[in-house]
Amino acid sequence: MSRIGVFVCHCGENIGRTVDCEAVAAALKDHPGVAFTEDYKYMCSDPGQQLVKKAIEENNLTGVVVAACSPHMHEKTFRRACDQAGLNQYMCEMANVREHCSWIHEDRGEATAKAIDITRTIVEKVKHNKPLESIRIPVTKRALVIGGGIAGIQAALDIADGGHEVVLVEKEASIGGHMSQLSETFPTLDCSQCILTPRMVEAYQHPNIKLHTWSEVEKVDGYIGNFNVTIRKKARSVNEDLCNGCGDCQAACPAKRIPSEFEAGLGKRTAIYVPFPQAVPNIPVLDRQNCTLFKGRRKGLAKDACGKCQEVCLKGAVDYDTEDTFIEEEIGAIVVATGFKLYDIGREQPEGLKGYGEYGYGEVPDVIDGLQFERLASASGPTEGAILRPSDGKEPRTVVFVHCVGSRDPEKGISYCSKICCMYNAKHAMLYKHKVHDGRAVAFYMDIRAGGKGYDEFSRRAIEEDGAEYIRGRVSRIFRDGDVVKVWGYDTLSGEQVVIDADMVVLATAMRPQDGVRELAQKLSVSTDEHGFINEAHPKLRPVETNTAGVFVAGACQAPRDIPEAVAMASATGAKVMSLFSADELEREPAVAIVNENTCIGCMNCAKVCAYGAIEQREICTVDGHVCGHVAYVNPGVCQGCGTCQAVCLSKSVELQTFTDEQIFSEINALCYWE
Amino acid sequence: MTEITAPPRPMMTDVAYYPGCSLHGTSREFDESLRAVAAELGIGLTEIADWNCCGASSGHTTDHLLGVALPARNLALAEAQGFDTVLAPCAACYNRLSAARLAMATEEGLAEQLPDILGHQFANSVDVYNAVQLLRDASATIEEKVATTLAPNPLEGVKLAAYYGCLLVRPFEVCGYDDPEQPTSMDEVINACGADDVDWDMKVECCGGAFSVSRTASVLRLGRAIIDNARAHGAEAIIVACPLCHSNLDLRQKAMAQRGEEPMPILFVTQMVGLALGLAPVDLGLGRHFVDTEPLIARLVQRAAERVVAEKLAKEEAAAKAAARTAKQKVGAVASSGGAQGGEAQ
Amino acid sequence: MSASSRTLAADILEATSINAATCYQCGKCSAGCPMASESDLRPHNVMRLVMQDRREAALAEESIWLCLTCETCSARCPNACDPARVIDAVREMSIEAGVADMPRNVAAFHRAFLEQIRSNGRLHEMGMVMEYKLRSGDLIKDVTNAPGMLSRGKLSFRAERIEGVAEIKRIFEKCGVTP
Amino acid sequence: MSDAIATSAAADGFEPRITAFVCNWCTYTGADLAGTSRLHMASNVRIIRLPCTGRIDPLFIIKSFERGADGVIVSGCHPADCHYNSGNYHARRRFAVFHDLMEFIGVDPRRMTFSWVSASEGAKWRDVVNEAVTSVRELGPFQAYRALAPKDAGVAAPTGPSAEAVTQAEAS
Repeated sequence: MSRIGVFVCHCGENIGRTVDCEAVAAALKDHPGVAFTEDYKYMCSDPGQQLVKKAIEENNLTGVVVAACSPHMHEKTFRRACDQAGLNQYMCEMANVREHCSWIHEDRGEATAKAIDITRTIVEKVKHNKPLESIRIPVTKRALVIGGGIAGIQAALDIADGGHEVVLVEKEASIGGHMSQLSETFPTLDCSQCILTPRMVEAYQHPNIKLHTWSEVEKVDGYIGNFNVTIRKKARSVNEDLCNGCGDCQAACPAKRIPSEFEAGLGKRTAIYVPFPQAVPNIPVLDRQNCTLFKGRRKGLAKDACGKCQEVCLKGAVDYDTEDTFIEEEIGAIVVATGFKLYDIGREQPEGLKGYGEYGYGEVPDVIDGLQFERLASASGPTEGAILRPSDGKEPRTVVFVHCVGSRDPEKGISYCSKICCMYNAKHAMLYKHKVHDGRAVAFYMDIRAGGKGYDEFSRRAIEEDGAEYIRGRVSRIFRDGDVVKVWGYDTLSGEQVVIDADMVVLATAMRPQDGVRELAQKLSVSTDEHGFINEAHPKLRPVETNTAGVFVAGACQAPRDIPEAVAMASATGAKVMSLFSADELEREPAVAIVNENTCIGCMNCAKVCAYGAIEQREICTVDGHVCGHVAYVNPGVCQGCGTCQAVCLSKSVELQTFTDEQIFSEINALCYWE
Repeated sequence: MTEITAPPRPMMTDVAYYPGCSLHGTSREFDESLRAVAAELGIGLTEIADWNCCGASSGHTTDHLLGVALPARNLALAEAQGFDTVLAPCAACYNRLSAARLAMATEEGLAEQLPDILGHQFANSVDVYNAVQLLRDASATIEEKVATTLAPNPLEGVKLAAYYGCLLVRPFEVCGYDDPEQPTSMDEVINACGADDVDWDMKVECCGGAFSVSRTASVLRLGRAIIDNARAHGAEAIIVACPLCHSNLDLRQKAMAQRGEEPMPILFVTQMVGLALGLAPVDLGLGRHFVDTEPLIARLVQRAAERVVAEKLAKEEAAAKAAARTAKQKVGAVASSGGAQGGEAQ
Repeated sequence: MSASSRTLAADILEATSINAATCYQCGKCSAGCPMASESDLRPHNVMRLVMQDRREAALAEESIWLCLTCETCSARCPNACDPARVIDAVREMSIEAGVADMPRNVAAFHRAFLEQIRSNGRLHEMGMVMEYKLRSGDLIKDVTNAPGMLSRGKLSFRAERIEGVAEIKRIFEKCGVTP
Repeated sequence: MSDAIATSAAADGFEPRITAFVCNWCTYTGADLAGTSRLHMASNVRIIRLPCTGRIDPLFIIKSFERGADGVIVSGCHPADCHYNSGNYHARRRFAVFHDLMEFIGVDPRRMTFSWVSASEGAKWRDVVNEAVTSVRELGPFQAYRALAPKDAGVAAPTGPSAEAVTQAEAS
């Protein structure tokens, strides 16, 4: 016979206000199998836990039910307490009378009746709990970092410095991400390249970091501590071991008019190219889409139309026949740092966004986005840092900066605030005024959001010291009128329409998650929000973890982030990974399925539905060694405990520990009854 | 250009025609040119019997329900007369009819009230088209007809500014057949006529519409900006599909002119198509405008004639050269053509 | 519906399903409004008055009658507030409350227009202009154009009257509108 | 509306008993969120937590009705968001078949609610609960299986039926 203790928590007023806790304890007192009941103000407090421990010892309890908050909150706490009192921790369960009862009902009678039902149900379940031992699984102490922007680089360096191997995967030809495109950074106006490049080199040369550029994550199997990751190394057409980065191939390439992604379309590149001079690694890739040779091959030309890069390569590193290759890596923890992209507000919008016809982006050459301005302002950019407008290369005398383009616009764009635009607009206005002293910088804003260390001072400086004109109001239309770009705005503070004849307009377009993040999230079994940003496990208390154990998130793939935040998150993931790697084994709840070999008929339905491939067929032998049949076997290291196998088992031979049929039917029976 | 041009829609061949008050009055030329062009393109127009005024802005400004009920009666008549599409060439009527249709489909409880208000059953089953939409869908046919018309096309290479105004494109939920900020449908029709569309800035700005009579000064201010911009971008005429826009820009243009600029003819889109199809200006009502269209037409005809002569000369010259060449290479030519014929015979 | 017992925002919400609180007050509507230079209240100001429940100030304002309903504001609103529809509703309430400060000629125009429809089913432009002139007292303006219109066949002295005039009258009655 | 339902549990009116089978990762957590957001809802639903909707055996549902539940809710992660990759797909397929079976076994399908509620959809969970309660209340008490109930079951409620016995019968 069970001897179960029922502990009802008032949670201060949180439960006690709507649920009569004493009545709950009283109602359970005489329930069969209940040996002890008590209610207490804060069961999770130290005295509360002492109360539980004492009751276990004094009453020789065989099970514990804590009627309090959600098991997601305090199950661990009370199981630990039970363990300390010598009761197997899996004999303890939570009855959720707070989130699922006191907080969602107002009527005290109803709430109390429901709390009694909930508690009784769990008591019935615990009657069928069995003492279990936690599963211990080995940890592979190697981390995978997806994305080689500033967040990915920082995470990789922190983990590698901690003495663990890191595999860093970057889909572009070089690491560095968006930060490498920036001219200067707010609020200090540090040169972005100057602070980033040493980090890039450090990551490349670090003995513990294995870098795969021009690569993507193809497949992820396994679970925390034991992931098996397949990486697709895209055909680079350049042998990374042979290439010495001399650049001769690039100089020889005849296709020189391809818009450069790195220069945000404002500069040109060749078909075989290193995205930018400081690229890491300094090894080119061949862009087959735009390569003369491959264009010819696609057309079916018998003879290759080009081949200049191969001819000039003294190292013989150029190879036109390379194909995508796949590498498998054993990984213990994964950091996702895939970053962002800018909302392309041109007219063609594939994802249901409406675009901004009224702003002329893509139609008027002197209407550019923030990243394009960064390239114009960058000393290594297409204009070597001179602010010259794209249409005619003239220095603009009046530049208009428009905040919130695409952001905070649920109608045509996205509802959220992209967070960094207020700051980079102030920076852009400053950079422009620093270079064109007598020029006019006008910023149209809706609100200035400059929360952060030194941020408000920075944006005020743009106005007070550098003379940027800030106008509160959105812009209605932007169009080209002869030589000027007309901007129709409104100053809501003075209550007047404002028309500005600008020479150039910079749109602060919204930050969106990088392409392909949804597919990646699917591979990692992590969820994304409606916009495609990766969901953290808890918005306040677990900001860099995801719902999948062992997968962490850093930087702008989780939400719009600036550099300091991305770096802080990256270091946080580093710490999380390090603490995971600090033990040789992980402890896991024994929520795994077990097959009863005596009744299993070997139909293997279970194996068909198992998402983890945890179930295999095993031969059964007679005493003399002859194979006499097959049964299913669940690998407890691989099983994740979903129980799908049990639901499809024809002979009811597979059972998920912690959620057995016996337990669930007991719960049903406790709830449903004929009156 | 975007998805707007992508799927070729079939041309309408038989529609209920809702002319609206303007096309029976101040914009008779829109009605005349539409009928002429429709006949030429093989589009059957059946005027809705006993149609009434849609109420225009006065209706819905005064009372939302009235603004729905007046257009709804016309949709109900078309439905009862067995049509599934109504052509409302007047942009204002189009907008009111479409808006009423949308309101009845989306506003809770509204559709249920209507049978009582109208005194008729009504299922809101009729689609509403405007003239630009109709002609855009017919643009392949227009292009073909223009190419086969014997007379030289007077519109070839002429720069025309497509003016959409408000009511053809806004609100997007009501109109929705074209981009509200950078529409292209009328430009497509202009191109189908062999003319060149002008890339200008006032395509969708308001001309002052409903204030034509009551607040003329506003109309002059707004209209002037539109005409000036079209002129600055080299347009020789502005093409419209809205009687309100037309009367504002045409009737009031004299009052707008400040520095003795060349007058800017304002043509209905149907008049333009008619000219391209070789119809006579008088049949298109081109004589009814306040801004004289005769100088423009004379200029266009003159240019077309010069072009024909130039082309003829060029052709003759080319023919002469070709003849000289073939004479030289006669032997080779005979051999190869003989081979080709042999192939065909098999 | 007792208008005074509820907030203006609540009335607007019921009439239009638009929650005025969604307005950012960003001014994008007013930046593109063709009549902004002529009116005291711009679209975002109307939204503001609705938000602040300043019924008198909104309903009795002349500016709401200067809206051309060109819908530019609504087309570009980042948060789907649809100022044009709100202004429409405010105008309706203004008439209902009897506080409409329509410029005399705008009011005259609307009345003349609707009177034409109610009595003929269609608009008789000549009749409408005459009616308007009488109502607005604006006798001189536009008379110069009438001969031009007549000579171009654009105006007729005879009104077109539809057979279903009774139905039109019924519509006006059911909607409770008397021009 | 939620308030109306929450306070309408009048002694004279019929108040349905509804059992909800929910997965631990999405709907259970979504219901937690409804709690932390203090979203008030009808109190008629009792939740049984399972690791995944894939774990739900149709027998659980039949058993619930057999034991006198008036309605059943099954809710898990959205398709493609399953914590266990594909458990909810299997569940969905199974319940598509099960739905057709319900009428055959004499249960009005309207007594069953299938929904997907994610961990971030506290408000949706409230709506699912309130809608299920409203529709089952309209259908009235479920009586079809009453005759099947063991004679002593009527008084068993507060102390709990002989769960072991029932489960034994179930397992055989």
